[in-house]
Amino acid sequence: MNNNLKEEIIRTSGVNVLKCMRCGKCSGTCPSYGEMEYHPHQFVYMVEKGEIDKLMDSPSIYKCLSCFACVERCPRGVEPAKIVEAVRLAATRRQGGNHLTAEEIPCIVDDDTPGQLLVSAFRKYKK
Amino acid sequence: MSMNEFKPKIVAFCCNWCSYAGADLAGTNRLNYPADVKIIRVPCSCRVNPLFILRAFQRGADGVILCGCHPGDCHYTTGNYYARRRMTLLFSMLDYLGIEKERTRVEWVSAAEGAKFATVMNDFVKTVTELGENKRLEDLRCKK
Amino acid sequence: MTFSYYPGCTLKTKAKELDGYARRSAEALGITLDELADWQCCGGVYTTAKDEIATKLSSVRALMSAKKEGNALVTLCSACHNVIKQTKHELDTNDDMNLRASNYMGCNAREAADTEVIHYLEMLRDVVGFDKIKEKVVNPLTGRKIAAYYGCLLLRPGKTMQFDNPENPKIIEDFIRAIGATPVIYPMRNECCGGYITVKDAEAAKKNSTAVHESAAGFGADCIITACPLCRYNLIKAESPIPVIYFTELLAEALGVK
Amino acid sequence: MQKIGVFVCHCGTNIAGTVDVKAVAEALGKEPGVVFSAEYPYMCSEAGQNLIKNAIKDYGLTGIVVCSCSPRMHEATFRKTAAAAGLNSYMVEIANIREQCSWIHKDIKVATEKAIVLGRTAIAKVALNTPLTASSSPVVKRALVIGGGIAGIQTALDIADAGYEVDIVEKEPTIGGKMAQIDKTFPTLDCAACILTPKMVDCAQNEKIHIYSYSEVESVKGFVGNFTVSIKKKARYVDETKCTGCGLCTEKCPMKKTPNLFNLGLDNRSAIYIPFAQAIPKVATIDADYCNMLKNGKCGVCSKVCAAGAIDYKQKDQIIEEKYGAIVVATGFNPIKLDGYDEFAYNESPDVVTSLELERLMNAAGPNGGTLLRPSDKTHPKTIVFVQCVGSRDTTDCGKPYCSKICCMYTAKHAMLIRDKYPDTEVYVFYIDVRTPGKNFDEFYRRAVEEYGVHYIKGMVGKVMPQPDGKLLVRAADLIMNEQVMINADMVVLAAAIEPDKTARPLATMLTASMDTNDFFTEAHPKLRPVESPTAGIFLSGVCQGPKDIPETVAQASAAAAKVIGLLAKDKLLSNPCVAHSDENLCNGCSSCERVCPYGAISYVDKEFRMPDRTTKIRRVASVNAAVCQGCGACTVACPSGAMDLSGFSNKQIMAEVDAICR
Repeated sequence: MNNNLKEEIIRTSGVNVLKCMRCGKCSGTCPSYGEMEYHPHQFVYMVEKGEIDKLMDSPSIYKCLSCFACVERCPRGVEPAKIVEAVRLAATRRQGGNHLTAEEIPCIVDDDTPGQLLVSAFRKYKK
Repeated sequence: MSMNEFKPKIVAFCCNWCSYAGADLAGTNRLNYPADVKIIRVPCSCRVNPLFILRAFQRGADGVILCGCHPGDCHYTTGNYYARRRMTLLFSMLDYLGIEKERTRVEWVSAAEGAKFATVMNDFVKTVTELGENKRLEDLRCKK
Repeated sequence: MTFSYYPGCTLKTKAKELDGYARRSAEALGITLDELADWQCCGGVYTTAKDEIATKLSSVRALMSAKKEGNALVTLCSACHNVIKQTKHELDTNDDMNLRASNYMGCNAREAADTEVIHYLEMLRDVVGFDKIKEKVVNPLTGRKIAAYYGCLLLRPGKTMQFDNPENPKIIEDFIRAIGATPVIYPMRNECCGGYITVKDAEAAKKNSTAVHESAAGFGADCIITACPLCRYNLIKAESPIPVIYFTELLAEALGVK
Repeated sequence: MQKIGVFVCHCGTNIAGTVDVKAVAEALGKEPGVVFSAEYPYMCSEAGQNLIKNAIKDYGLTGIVVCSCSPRMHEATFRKTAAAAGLNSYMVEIANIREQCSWIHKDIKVATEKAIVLGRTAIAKVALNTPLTASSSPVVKRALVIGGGIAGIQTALDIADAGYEVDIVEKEPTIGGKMAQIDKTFPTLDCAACILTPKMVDCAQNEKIHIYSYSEVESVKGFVGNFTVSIKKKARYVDETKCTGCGLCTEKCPMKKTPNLFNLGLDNRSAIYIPFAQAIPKVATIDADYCNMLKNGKCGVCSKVCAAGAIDYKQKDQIIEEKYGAIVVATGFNPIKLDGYDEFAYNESPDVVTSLELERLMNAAGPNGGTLLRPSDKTHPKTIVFVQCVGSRDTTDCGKPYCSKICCMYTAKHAMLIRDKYPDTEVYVFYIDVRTPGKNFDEFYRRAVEEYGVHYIKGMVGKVMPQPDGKLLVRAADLIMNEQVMINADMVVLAAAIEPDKTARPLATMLTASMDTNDFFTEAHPKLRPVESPTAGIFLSGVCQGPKDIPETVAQASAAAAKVIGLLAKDKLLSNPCVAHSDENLCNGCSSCERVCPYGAISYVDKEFRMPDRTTKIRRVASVNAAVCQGCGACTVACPSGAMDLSGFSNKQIMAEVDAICR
């Protein structure tokens, strides 16, 4: 239980995790579900429980596509994607927390790679 | 008197059918609002004579709020419409006399809106507290 | 009609055709697109965190210069549209964001939110009108079965984007009808292509994109259209059996300005 | 000089916990006019009331103030107490130091101070109270039931059984409501029609019951015991008194492509129709939107084939005015529109249906004659997925924040019936919680799982994706397995939330009955007066008050009937004596009061007045009809000369209250 981190996540995400009624619709709709160790509904619950460290150390935070399907379909207006974003930011803001470096780019880029892809990836994975 | 200690005197007129019941519901749900608000029960918001409000300010009230049923939901069909019209006139006259518009208010609170009642009262008390003491209409002869 | 126009970085490089066809079509439809002089990259994705201000400033600047021009701002790339529209919404609703953005910019940032942001498709629907487009079509794409691919950025979050029904949109379908083709409705049209994850996990992105083009092809589409360069890239990388092109290309073709 | 007694209640610790009741009693004892002051743990108890009675007698009290809970709770109690001790019951005032003091404040000092102010305000008021006597008005011995579903039917039957006349107003061409559309009922699985239609027939045959079908309430005037209601009989273009219900016209009508609303549009009917075989009244109705004769003046087939000559294309809406002593609201519910839930593909695929549509699809009188077939291709579905809570417990704009209460049980019923009739069909139910409180309810749900092998999965469906082969791919969460599941289904059934019927809101305005934010009617007390509206003479029956199943609806319907019977059994009602009265010496006859009175209670009379010089003069003055006046007080403020005043809430009394608060 890490209360400081919990408060930080709640503040930066602007999400009220207590509104969650545990229906699991976010996880029922998540396109990245299969890639994740912790799933959207667990993100919400684990933030409520203060288990932020586990989330920050999990690769799940890099699997969210920010597609907002969970936000759109949540019947309680919880916005799980914003939680994932806040946890990921907390992780990448740590020293050495970057998930993507400029050195990796040449191996990724091909002739058609849109600039948009690299810009967004850096914004998501690097601080 | 410093601002911190200032406790406004606030008179709330509540109609028996909606707003008084809404105030009761706020109590039943244990929703806090400042003790500065004292409620007078009237059968309908249209029972509130402008004279009552003038009297309150004369006797040193710092704010007066009138609560009735939502438009269209008046127990007596049209009473709240009368009240709304009368208060619009009265409040603009009071404003002219130097009683700030923020010291007077009309709100619609239904019997089911306990939470709204508490929110409205908290907000009103905050507004009036920020305005400070009302001296404009106070009749000093009424003071002991 | 004149609009300020925000092309975005990719439209200047890998997605020149998205931009070029859009400009030519607009001209044919009597719309002037006035490119903002000093636009900067939107950042590609909107950061939802409340304490991220700097990443949103380029959008604030774009909104501000459109306001100075006195025009509504037209966007074309789904990502730019999403970022700028969400930034506008944040300025409109979040005092803290306003204050901090104003401090960065040295002006009242809220004013930027006065600028109306419309996507090129919304411009076609609401300003030009699909009926009008139908009249201007010289080369109707009769018989073509086209799948509209919305992806996520245009539609969500629905309350902020106000673009269309996020679960059952019809704007691109109406567009397809206007240019004489037949729209193909398929359930994956508003699901994510995999987005930026392709950088770190190409397989995962491929899984998503494959589901999209399989669904479209399964319902008999002979082509997929999109407004997003990244969606197009991902779908093509996932070996879509049917072509994936920008919607502006079809528009230009139908208007005879390709 | 008044002699006032003050009684401070502890209400256990409800008041005494945050208010120093001893200090309050002591402080109020010093107020002018107060000759007795006491506190007691429960003032409403018999001992507490005796304390009041004795004090009234011992001290010769002329007025009492009870500092206790809300007057809405116990004002009537203490008025009776006073009357029992020989004090006029309107010489009682309540200071609300519970709901409006002890329950909202935490600080004892603050709450005590406020309680004292509230107490002295009541004292200031009671000092100016005058004894009032209630007048009485007669009761019209007839009741109106609005809505002819199972709730309205049961209420009407019970009222009629007690010997009173009762009218049912039903907006559809037949009574029966939603229950008539349901196939089987839980938890016993008996057929809905088999238990409902006999009751419908009872209604039709009961001499005391009159059914206004295809009718709506236009306006309501009056008050408890004496309502005047205008009922609009919509033109059905068929003379009800002549039509025999033979159905020949419906067979011969050429407009066969009219959506069958009774089957929720799942099949078609003719433009002239009888909703279903057991309809009451069994009379044909013409759907004016589809009838060629009414639209274009061409056709007239039904008129030609009708041996009874009942068809009347020129029929007009008709307004009927009736008087009633009591009104029961039984307007019922509808499933919500699912336009906000396109992730479930309801608008996209005909094989995604609501639970009510499934009832029709499974019903022997439904579109498939009782065989469950997919609407799209009429094949037998092998895999069916049920989605619970579609729009219920949903705080977004398109949903309802409440639990619709009936869905868990009817879904278990559907699942069980399908598994029973088609054992080769796999049934999945996605649930958030299974809520089955009720007699034999949980056992019923468990039977679905344990005996019928229904797959219950805890989790919500995220998306339903129609596939090119006509299947429906369902993506959902299984929260217990912690995995995302994909099910290739043939049909998806959505348990849509229920909401009050759209006619309820305008009706509530007409009745001046209050509603909550979800448009359910508010009851007079959530626990103790569940079938009465706060507006006297208006009673609530069925789902219009909140979601409920059939057994609960019937229980509430009978309870409402009992309340109505209790009212109609009285010959006279004591009316509220807190009514307006005019000081004739001050009245200048300007008519301001007459114009604002919503009840027409004020009239003008010419009256002879003796002038100071011993001459007489005839002046026009206002006169209030106390039986009609409801005591709103609008006239008191409108009166420019201050002649009009309201008993019980007089200008002086309210001024005194203002003074006491501001002191």
